[in-house]
Amino acid sequence: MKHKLHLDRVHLLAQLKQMLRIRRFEEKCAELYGQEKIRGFLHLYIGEEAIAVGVMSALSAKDNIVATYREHGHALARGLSMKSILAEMYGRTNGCSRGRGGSMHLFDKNHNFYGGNAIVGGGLPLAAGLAMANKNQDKQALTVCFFGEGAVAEGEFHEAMNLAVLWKLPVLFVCENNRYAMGTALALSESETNIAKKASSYGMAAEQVDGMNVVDVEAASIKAVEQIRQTNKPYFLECQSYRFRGHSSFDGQLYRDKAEVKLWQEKGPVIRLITWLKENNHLEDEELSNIEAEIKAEIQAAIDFAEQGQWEPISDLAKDVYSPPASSTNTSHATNKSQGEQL
Amino acid sequence: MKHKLHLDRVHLLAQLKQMLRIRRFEEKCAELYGQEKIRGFLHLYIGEEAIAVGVMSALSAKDNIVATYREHGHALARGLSMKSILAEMYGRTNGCSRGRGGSMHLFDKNHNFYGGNAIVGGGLPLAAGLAMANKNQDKQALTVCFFGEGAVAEGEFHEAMNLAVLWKLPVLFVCENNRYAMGTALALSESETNIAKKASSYGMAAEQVDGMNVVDVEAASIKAVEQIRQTNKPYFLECQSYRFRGHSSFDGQLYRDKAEVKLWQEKGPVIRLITWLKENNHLEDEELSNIEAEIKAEIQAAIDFAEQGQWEPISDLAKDVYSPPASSTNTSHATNKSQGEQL
Amino acid sequence: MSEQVLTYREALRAGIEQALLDDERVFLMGEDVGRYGGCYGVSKGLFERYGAKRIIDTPLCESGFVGVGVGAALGGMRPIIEVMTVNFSLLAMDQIVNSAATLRHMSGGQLNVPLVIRMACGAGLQLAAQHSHSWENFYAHIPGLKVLSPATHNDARHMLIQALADPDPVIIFEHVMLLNTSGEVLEQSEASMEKALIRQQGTDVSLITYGGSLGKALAAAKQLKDLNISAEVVDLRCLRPLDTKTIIASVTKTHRAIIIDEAWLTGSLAGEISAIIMEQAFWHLDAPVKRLCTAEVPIPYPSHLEQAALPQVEQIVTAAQAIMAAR
Amino acid sequence: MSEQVLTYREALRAGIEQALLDDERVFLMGEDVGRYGGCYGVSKGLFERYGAKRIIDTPLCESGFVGVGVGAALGGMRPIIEVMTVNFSLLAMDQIVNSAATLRHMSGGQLNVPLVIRMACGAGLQLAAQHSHSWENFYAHIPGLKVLSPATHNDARHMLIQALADPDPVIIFEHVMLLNTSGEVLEQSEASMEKALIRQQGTDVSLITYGGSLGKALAAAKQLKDLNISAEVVDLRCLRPLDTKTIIASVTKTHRAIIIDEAWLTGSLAGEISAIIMEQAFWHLDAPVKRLCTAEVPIPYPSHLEQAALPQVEQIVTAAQAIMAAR
Ligand SMILES: Cc1ncc(C[n+]2csc(CCOP(=O)(O)OP(=O)(O)O)c2C)c(N)n1
Ligand SMILES: Cc1ncc(C[n+]2csc(CCOP(=O)(O)OP(=O)(O)O)c2C)c(N)n1
Ligand SMILES: [Mg+2]
Ligand SMILES: [Mg+2]
Repeated sequence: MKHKLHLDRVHLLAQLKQMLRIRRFEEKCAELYGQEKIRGFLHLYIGEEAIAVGVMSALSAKDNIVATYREHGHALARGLSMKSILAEMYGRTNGCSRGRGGSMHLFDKNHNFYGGNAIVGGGLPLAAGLAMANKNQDKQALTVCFFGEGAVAEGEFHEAMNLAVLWKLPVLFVCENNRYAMGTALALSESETNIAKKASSYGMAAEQVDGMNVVDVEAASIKAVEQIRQTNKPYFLECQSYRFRGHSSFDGQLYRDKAEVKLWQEKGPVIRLITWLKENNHLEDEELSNIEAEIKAEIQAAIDFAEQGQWEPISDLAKDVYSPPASSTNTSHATNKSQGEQL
Repeated sequence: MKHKLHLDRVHLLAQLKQMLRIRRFEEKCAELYGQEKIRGFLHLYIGEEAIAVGVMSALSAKDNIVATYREHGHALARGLSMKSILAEMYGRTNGCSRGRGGSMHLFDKNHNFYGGNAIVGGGLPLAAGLAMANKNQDKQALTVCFFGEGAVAEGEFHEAMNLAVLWKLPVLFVCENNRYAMGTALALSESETNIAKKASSYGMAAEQVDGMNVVDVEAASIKAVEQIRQTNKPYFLECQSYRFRGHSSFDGQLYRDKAEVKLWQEKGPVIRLITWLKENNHLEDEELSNIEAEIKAEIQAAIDFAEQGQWEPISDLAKDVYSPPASSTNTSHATNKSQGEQL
Repeated sequence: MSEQVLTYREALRAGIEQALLDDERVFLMGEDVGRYGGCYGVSKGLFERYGAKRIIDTPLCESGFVGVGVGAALGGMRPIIEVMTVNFSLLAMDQIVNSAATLRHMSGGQLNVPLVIRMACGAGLQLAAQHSHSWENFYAHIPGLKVLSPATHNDARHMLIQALADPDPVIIFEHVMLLNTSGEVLEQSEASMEKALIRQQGTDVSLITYGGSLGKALAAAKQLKDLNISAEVVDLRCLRPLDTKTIIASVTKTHRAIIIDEAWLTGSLAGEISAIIMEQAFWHLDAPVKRLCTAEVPIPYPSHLEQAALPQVEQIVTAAQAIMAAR
Repeated sequence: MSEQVLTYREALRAGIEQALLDDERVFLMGEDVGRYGGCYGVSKGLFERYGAKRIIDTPLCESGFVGVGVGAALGGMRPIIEVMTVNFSLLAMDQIVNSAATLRHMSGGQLNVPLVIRMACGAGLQLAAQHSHSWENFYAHIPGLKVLSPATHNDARHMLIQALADPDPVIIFEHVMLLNTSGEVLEQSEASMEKALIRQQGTDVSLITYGGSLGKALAAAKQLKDLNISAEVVDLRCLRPLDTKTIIASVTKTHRAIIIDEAWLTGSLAGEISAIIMEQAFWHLDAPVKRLCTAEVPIPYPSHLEQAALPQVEQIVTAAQAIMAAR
């Protein structure tokens, strides 16, 4: 279960491919949104791919993931099929949440992927709870919780940090600090803008990492995961990053300069890794276009899959609001008959 | 408006008297509770008197106070009459909240005493809001917010700390760390048990003070208040103290040793000041018994006042759920008549 | 079948203890449930017997520990979460409503949240405006939740076990005025947790109620008997889903209904039940359905005002007399 | 009197702007109300015109900034707090319900909380289970609060000013599906904020509704006219206190009522209104009152399911036909 940081070419190309899958997938999503194939809110992860990719590569299949409404990247990097993700965004029954959730609510129990939470901060206590269950049942699994820096101001952040440290819960908190919560810059939302420092004030192991560098994120994650598995205590990573697109589908981006965006785009995780690989002669143009072609094909296959998905029949609207009735042996009440006899 | 720390005898005797007023008043309250004159929850402040007395003596009449359900001491030290407080606990209309609130909800607008909040942590954002109002309206007033160390784990604590620092609000946060939240010891409720340190992680000026020593509390408060008035920024005092009685009227105190209680009682704020004053020949037995006699008379007068208070008539039950209708000139709607004409 | 007389508090405790013994995935978590023994003494002694891993004292952070409960349930545990009182549950309501209640449906049926949340509720202890709420209706409004209101000692004893057997989140309301009362406890529940029960048969008027008001309805029924009015008392037991069948069966028999509900009138569950009767038994009614609810005021501290705000036995009796006289 | 055609969003903005101009104690505070322009663009441009002291961007901390609003109101300001959407308001509900709503009464009338809280609400944008709630009923249940639901552009324009003139806390719900629609705005409100208004006169059946469903009721009334059914449309406008007089006057005229409410059926305000009609107009009814509410499911993402869950014009038409045929 121990991961080692591989800096070999093969691994780096794999990481590049993962990031590119997310990038190209989401670019297509934006297009599909324009075509009204995808509706509701669409929060793109473009610019932040290194975080999901770096963290996920440090995990084992047993570990749990809790993410936010900006979770396409996490789902892809975790191994959910692009098909089931896109079908979900199309609202079809072959989607990973049967089409019920859409972009903000991707779930996949087989991948221990627990959403897809659209209440900012809401996933933090939940992740602590999953961690508690793992610990109490001696499952050798940890829980990773992704959230934005905007969530740090919420009471839930505070409550979850405290409980995780107090109760020594095996959680990896990953703060995706992309500097804005919608249009609110970090300095307008936190009196202490060093989030890792904030986390460490709870007595938690915490560090800042360059979230635009997939190698750094992976290295930090491996270290964090190892430490959590050894100590059963929580760990906090603040990944410094930037969102290249608007907050969601409805965002005029009045709150930031184009120049600022451009600056960050230049140090983007994808371009950066490509440049480094090329400069070090690890990547040929042809390889890259092969990767791109594979991804293009995967995206096309996902679109076909989603297009072919069924709409859930309206008669099933209320299905799964509740579980089907448990078998009567599970409940400890007398049957109506014997009750009648008692009275 | 600048307060100076007076260490002269007269002032110390006044402080002693204030603490004794609270002590004797609450001892009587416990008795009256036994006689069912006072009902509901009764949270006694006994052991913590130095905090309210020390802090209040650093304030001006314009400053606002926000307290908790354990607020008899604060109300007394702030200058609410003992009569109106006891009548409130009797539930009579001559009580400071017309009898509606009882022990947990003492209010007095004339003293800028804003309760009496029985939701743990609930007063913290409220205090920040009062401070914001003062600041925006250039009132030279600050807001003091008292709360227990148990409130520190609540999300509201976090949210209020952040907002107060971020927005530079003139609040004095006073954490009354009596080591227990009901039966939960601090170490079981906070991963970081140094509360002042916790507060300073928000970028707030914060310090710990011996909450059993009224002089220390007053000195720290004067310094804090001065700094707030100068900078318009919040300040945090953690007053280390101990509650000598049970949490409320229903508490078997199974969670702590009698020996521990005894140890703390020995360093209680009242006994400590008396001992010091006597050792330094500042207090004669006769003076003390005079003070006690005055207090006894004040308590008796309060009881008489409360006993004579009226019960609010049941017909007034719904009075003040809403304000009386505003004069029609305040609202910007056409009269029914002109409306009829428009249609 | 052997019977036992227990206080409501003891009955609740016996239920928790059975749950702990039956299933090692069960734990009790909440503020002061352990060392203190529970704010109302319900869990007294359990910490000593079951230890800190199964009886978990939490810091004050309702949203946090309820969220932990949701996560732990997702992760395979069977948490019993105590939110001291419903008054504080607003702080945890997002976790209950937006997470616990939605996860199964919005994940397309993949996830389950087998969580039980217990809360004290109700007025009567002179605890004033912030500590006397009856908000069962908030939770009864939420698809995905089930909501129980044990009004009898037997239900106090057995409903928790029924709730834990349910794979979905269940909220249990325990009225504070019942805790010290004593009553009979059987070895089993009298019915599935989702069934309303007729606690007193009658033919003239249905008194429909739940939780802390059941005793008042039964007392009124007794007085009404002397007045030659035969009142049927329906104990709802389960507030979501409502056992509409039992309600309608009673009303189609008696043709008259009075609903007694400690919530504030406007937006109370009493309104819901009146609307259900309107929809399903209108043509059977001999008089309009009447509601007796709490006066729409923050509950004041003095006893005479608090009691004036709450529904009372005399009001039920008077209302029943009036409804018999209608038209 | 001069009229103007504005979008609902523009009407809301014009109301806020008037409030800022009228009274220097007024400020607007909430997540992204300033630099971003409001999550739904309502406050766009105001930050630039009124500056950071009056248009205050808050961090994400609903309980915190709503509590600050309560405190600021106590301290003499006139805050307009925007809780982005009702979905997140659960996080602030304790401050609204246990503080803002109780302070006047429990202080014996000493304190006032002249606070206005605006929230977006409703479904229809395919935002799924956590972003589509209609929880007006939660707040309409609370004594001490007033609750408004502007369904028309004129009310969007003027209700805020009426709310600010009220010395008590007022919650305003703004349905997201109305924002882009255009409509007439007058120079004044047509009535006091607490009055229900008849938006369409009729004699056969009362369609009682509010907020996002008013348009549906009016559309249904139009279709019903062609079917020779004369529907009267009642726009509640104020959900607490309810204008019972207007409701009862309409029903005693038409003898039939259908309530259209986007809340989940169980525990909806629709139930409350049905119960009120039961109590006050039972003998006038020619048929049982009918409720059309949202299906009791967490709102699913796909449009066909979302729309299937919500009350629709055709259902109103069908229900009206059925109610005319009853008995
Ligand atoms: C409790 C809550 N409040 C407000 C919102 C609306 N909202 C959605 S995302 C968001 C910004 C969150 O920013 P951040 O946590 O930094 O994550 P990012 O979107 O930058 O990834 C806001 C305000 C919400 N979904 N939940
Ligand atoms: C939100 C909330 N949760 C729980 C309670 C019940 N409760 C009342 S006081 C208290 C302990 C508070 O401890 P602390 O803040 O340390 O204050 P102290 O009583 O020690 O002065 C608890 C749990 C409450 N009133 N409000
Ligand atoms: Mg962000
Ligand atoms: Mg304490």
